[in-house]
Amino acid sequence: MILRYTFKERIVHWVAAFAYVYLLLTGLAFYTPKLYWLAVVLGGGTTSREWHPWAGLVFVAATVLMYVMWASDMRITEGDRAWGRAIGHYVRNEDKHLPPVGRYNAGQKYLFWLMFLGGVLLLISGVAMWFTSSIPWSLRWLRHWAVLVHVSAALATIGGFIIHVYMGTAVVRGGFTSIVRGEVSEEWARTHHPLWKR
Amino acid sequence: MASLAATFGRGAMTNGWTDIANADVILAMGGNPAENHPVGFRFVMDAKRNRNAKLISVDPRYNRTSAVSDSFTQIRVGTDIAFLGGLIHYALTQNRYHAEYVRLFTNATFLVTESYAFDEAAGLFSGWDTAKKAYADKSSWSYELDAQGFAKIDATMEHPRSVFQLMKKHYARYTPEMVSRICGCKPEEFVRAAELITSTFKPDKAGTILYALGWTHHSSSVQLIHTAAMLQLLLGNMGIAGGGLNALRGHANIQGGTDCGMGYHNLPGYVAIQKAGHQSLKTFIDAVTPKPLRPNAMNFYSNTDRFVVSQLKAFYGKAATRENDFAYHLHPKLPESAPGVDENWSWAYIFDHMFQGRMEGLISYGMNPVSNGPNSRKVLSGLSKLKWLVVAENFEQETAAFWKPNILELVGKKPADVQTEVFLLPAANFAEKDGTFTNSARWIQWKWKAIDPPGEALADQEITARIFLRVRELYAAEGGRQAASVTNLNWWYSNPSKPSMDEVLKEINGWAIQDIKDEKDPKTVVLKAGAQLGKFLDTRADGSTLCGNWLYIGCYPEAGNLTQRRNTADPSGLGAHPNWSFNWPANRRIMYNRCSADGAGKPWDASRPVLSWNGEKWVGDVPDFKPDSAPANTPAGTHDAGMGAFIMLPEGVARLFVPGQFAEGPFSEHYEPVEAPIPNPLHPSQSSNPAVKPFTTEFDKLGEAAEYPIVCTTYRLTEHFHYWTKNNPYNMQLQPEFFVEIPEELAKEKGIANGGKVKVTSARGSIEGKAMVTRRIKPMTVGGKKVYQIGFPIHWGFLGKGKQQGSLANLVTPTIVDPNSFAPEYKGFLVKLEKA
Amino acid sequence: MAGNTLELKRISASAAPPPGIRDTPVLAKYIDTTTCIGCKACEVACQQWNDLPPETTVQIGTYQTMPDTTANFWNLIRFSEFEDAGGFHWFMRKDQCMHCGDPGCLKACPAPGAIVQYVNGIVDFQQDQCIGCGYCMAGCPFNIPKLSSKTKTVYKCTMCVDRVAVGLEPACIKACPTGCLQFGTKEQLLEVAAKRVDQLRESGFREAGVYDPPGVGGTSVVTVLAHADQPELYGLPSNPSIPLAVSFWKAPLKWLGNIAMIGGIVATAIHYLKYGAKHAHGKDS
Amino acid sequence: MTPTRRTFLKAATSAGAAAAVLGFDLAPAYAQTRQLKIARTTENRSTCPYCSVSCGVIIHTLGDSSRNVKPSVVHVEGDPDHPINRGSLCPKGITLKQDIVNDLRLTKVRYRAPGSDHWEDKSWDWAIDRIARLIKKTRDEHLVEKDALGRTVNALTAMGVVGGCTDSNENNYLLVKAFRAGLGVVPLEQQARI
Repeated sequence: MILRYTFKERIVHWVAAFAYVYLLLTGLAFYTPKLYWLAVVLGGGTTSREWHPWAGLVFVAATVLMYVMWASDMRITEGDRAWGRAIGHYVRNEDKHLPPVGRYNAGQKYLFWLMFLGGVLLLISGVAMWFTSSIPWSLRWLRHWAVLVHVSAALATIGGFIIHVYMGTAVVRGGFTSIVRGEVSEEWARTHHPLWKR
Repeated sequence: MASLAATFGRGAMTNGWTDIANADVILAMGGNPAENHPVGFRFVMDAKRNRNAKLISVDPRYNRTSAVSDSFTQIRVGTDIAFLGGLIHYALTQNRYHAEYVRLFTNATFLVTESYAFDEAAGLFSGWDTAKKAYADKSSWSYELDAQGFAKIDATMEHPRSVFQLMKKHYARYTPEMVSRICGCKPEEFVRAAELITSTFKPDKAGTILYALGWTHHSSSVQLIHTAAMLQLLLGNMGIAGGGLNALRGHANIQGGTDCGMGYHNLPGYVAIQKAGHQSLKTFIDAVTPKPLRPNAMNFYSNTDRFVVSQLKAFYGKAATRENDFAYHLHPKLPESAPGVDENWSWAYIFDHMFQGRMEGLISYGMNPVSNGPNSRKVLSGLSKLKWLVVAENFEQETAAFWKPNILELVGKKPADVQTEVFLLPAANFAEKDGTFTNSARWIQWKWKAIDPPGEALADQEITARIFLRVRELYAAEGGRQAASVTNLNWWYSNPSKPSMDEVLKEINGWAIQDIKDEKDPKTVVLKAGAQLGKFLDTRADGSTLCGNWLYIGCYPEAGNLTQRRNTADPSGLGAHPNWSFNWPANRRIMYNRCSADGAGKPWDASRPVLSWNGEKWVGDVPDFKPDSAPANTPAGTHDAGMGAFIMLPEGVARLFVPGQFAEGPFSEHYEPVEAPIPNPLHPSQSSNPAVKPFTTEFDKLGEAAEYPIVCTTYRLTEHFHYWTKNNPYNMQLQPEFFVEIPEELAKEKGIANGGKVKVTSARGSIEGKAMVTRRIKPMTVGGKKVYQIGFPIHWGFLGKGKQQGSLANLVTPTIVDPNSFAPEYKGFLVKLEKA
Repeated sequence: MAGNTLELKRISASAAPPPGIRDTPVLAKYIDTTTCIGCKACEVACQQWNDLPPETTVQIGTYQTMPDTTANFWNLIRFSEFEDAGGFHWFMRKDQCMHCGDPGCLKACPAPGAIVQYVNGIVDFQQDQCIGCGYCMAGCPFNIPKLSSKTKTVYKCTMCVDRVAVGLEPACIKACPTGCLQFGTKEQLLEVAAKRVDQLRESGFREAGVYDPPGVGGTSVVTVLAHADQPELYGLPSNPSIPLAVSFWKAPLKWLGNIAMIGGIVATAIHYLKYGAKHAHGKDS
Repeated sequence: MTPTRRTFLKAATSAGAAAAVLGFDLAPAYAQTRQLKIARTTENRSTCPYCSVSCGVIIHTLGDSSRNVKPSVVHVEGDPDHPINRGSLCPKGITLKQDIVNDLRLTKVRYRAPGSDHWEDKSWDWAIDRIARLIKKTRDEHLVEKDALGRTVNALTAMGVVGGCTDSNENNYLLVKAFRAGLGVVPLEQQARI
């Protein structure tokens, strides 16, 4: 067995994950009235609204830690670009036609950067929305843009999130265990990340 | 009010709030009605909206009234007589006066004595005694009389000594250029305003003037208001719907208080107080009953004896008998301090006497002299010399708390230095007691008690009664000086220590003590014993009637308490509401309403008829006239148009020329405020009002323009009422702090920023506050000199909610008073301004 | 008084179709800035009726009570000094919720029922449903909704809906001493306004007009301005509309997002059905 | 008491929440308006005590004055019948409730002894007695029986009475009657001049 994620990495990931899910559920409640019941289930609209920004801070904090831990691994290389061009194979599970990847494949890297940048945008716009009252009327465009940016960034991360969860649980068998237990089999590593631990 | 009474016969707003809506032109000058009477101002806006009326604002500041006006002219503080004199000159020279009206209803046709003169260079009328520096002899200020003692007239008004010609000559100096030199407005601005204002000289146009404390708070206030009255008479605006000279009073019942005798100089109902020279009832009545000056004058005050005797009956009841001159001896008389010089106990004089140590005690009901001023430090110093002070109030205020260290330090004293015993009595407020208020429009309205006063607070009448009854007990038990006045007072109320307001109002209105007989037919009883009086002439001079205040007769007749009437009907459509409450005199809504119709009794303006002659009697409003006196058939244009329209005056007509009632002359003249930035451009040798006698204590210093170059004025804000609403959080929120309004140019000169701190200093004291830098006050050039004006509102002090920083506006105002009304010159004085 | 039926027309964040079908006239406030004296009776009438606590203010060199409305102060007279060739002017305008025909606040609000619009045009906040998110503050083109730091919910003028429901006019309107404020159906008040505008034009204010901006579906506040060509002089936006960001979010973006999210989930499902999982080369995975 | 709007709404909201969990829409508590606060008040007609326009006001008190109930003022509003104000009021009139119900209102007689730097609470009986004694002393010592020219005037100028601009005509009249006609006080003044 090979250690793929340290304990610290796993903790940070799951903090981010739970925060994100909470943010997603409450965010969706505010996004559409059809899902407002989510907020009610999670303790009521006011509670959800009050906790949402705090959860956001937790998420951002975790994201920052992830950045610290993983940024160097996430650098996009020429190989990643080639991998990206051949992504069709990956989708069709024809992985052998793909260029070999290291610890993270390009998809994972792009996801990381999507979540990271999304997190930054969500943070900035979120803070603006949190303190709308303090934004002077002369800078009201900030209020407007904050709303738009927050929704757009959230939607983008949701896209990433769906793929991530799907890939991590349903498609890449062993991925879920790796982020829970931290370990993967050598075969797993060789198959999915042949250049990792070479 | 002194001015209106001398000009027209009664001292009150002539028309009424609701009537303002009938005007075509409204001049707001000497007042800022939008600010100070916002609800009354509704009718100005109605006139604008509904009849396209024009609102003209003339003021030292572009104020809230100016903001909705059609024309604004900025003038220098205290130059209103020049402006109005200019209007008179303009009206006379441009033929924009209502000639027939003037002939019929004013003394323009009267001839003046040959000895009358006005020295234009000296700025003085005949009769001036240079040595005494006073008008020692006012005999030249009178009419030329015929053998019967009636004034001679010239119906053509062409006689060189006719009032009309003298007036024309007197005001000939008030050209637009002179107005500009004095007031600081441009000549063309003046002419534009003049054209609008005088446009109501046409019989079918109505113009009204709204003024308030901006006119009364000057050292020439009475003459100033008289000038406005002259203008309104020339334009034919008196007595008509939408016309009048409307004095907007400043407090809820200041009119009623005045009507009821709360002034040292008169009795309830405006009969002058008994003086030392009037040692018997007869000498008194003779002195206060005027003789008619024209055969057609009704001279209503010939009935004064009835009113005086009925009042003595009200005061002394059974102790007042025919044999003892109705207890005339029990009533005090005003002492003379020197032969011919009555003691003066008006407001500013009270505090001067107090300051001189001539007083021991003061009782104040809801008054706050330390804040009200003028000259707060002098007031404080005076109070500290009292032995005792009683204040009945809703809230703790500066006067009751004058001995507190932070207030007393204004005069450099400590609590231990002050031996005054102070009683602060908790009083009920308006909602906690019933009774009547008389508004500016003379409506006497009942208000109903809504709730009990808080804690141990008592209604004022109960405080009054309990103090009086206790004093009376002491006199009954121990005796004392002139005890008879105290013990014989007619305190007949069912509950003596808590007199019912209903009973007191009944007494004010009066009733028949015995059966009252018809004066022409002694067999007919017109009023049974015990019945309430219904009309003025129900009173008798023989002691058979009792009446506290003749002016209010009719408010509580046999039919009941008419002040409680709430019928909103307005049959004429002119806003008269004749069955809403009761309107003194005799429920007349528009005073001097005879003037609304021409010589033949036909309304000047058929669309706004107030009164008209139907062949038998006058119909419309309650006639201010003998109801069945036919207009004369003499052709219109001659003087003799039947009975004189101004029934309260011995002339029977209104006075353009005032024969001796005023201290400084029969016509008005522009005199500078006592503290003025320039010498009077008309006559520099007599710059300010010659009749003003400044006080001379160390607190009464006056400033010179060299040291104090800036003209300053004081005013109220609409967000506050006087010194009361500083106890209300909501009002304090609307206007939290004292501020000084400063022209932009002056602020730049002094390096003062908007919202920064400034200090204003006069010869009397200084005050600090926030700066409000504005373009609403502009610098002006007067007498060739650039002059800045600043101003500030009065509403803050030491006690109340929010930040009270001791900003008493009256720390800087002077104790200079008008020689007729004794009203202080709060509105124009000199200061210097510094960044603080 | 007509229009007192409190039937709902719009409910914030509600999927339900407009519940009100009754034919009720739209009510409105009429503000004639040319007869307003800035006395502030309306300011305190509002607070007094609604039992709002007083604000702590300071004098900063203006007659205006405070720079802006607050959660405790829903009605503010804005003062401005202005000088042009026509002379000096001191404008005063009563500022409060405009009760827009198409309210941006309601559109932006995510909490069902926190903002409602009655068929009579009154837009009302229901603090019990409000979650304090502040979206309405982004949605309003007039800077009206204000968050209370005490309750963390948003407040603004209710047009005294409690009074209107029993046939009384709003407290501010009733208080107005000069009659520059009136209350009635919008139709009537537009007529009154048109008359007043004619009168103003005749007396020299050639640019006089009515402020009833179409960008927000018209407002239930009909404002007469002497200089309607320059509403900014009175502190009014010249052509207000619901901020583009908000309308974009609430319509195209939302649909796009819905499609994307649902599409994403559906796509993963299809993907799994078609391609299934990726397995490691070894047997243990 | 009927359930207040707040309790009702609470109930409605929790019901709504429960319903929502079960997948229902949150329909119930929409648009509850505040209860009309003057629905059960007693109306008393009065006149505004400030300026001289004399706006009619209605003072709304709550509480039926039964044995244990002391009514309190809950609202003051313009009297729509009054021909002058027709229901309108200025910013001072509209806040009259705060003039009536105000924690700064005086509720007890306060006394400041000579030289003292603080107030003491006193009873009415004590105060009235003391004031009456002081008035009598001042009057007996300083009543001007004859003026400078030797004529009988019986005028009391060593004390003055000021006030009345917001007092009823009746109290003004009583002041003149008691103090001028009774005690001979000449300096009687009010706000009119100032």
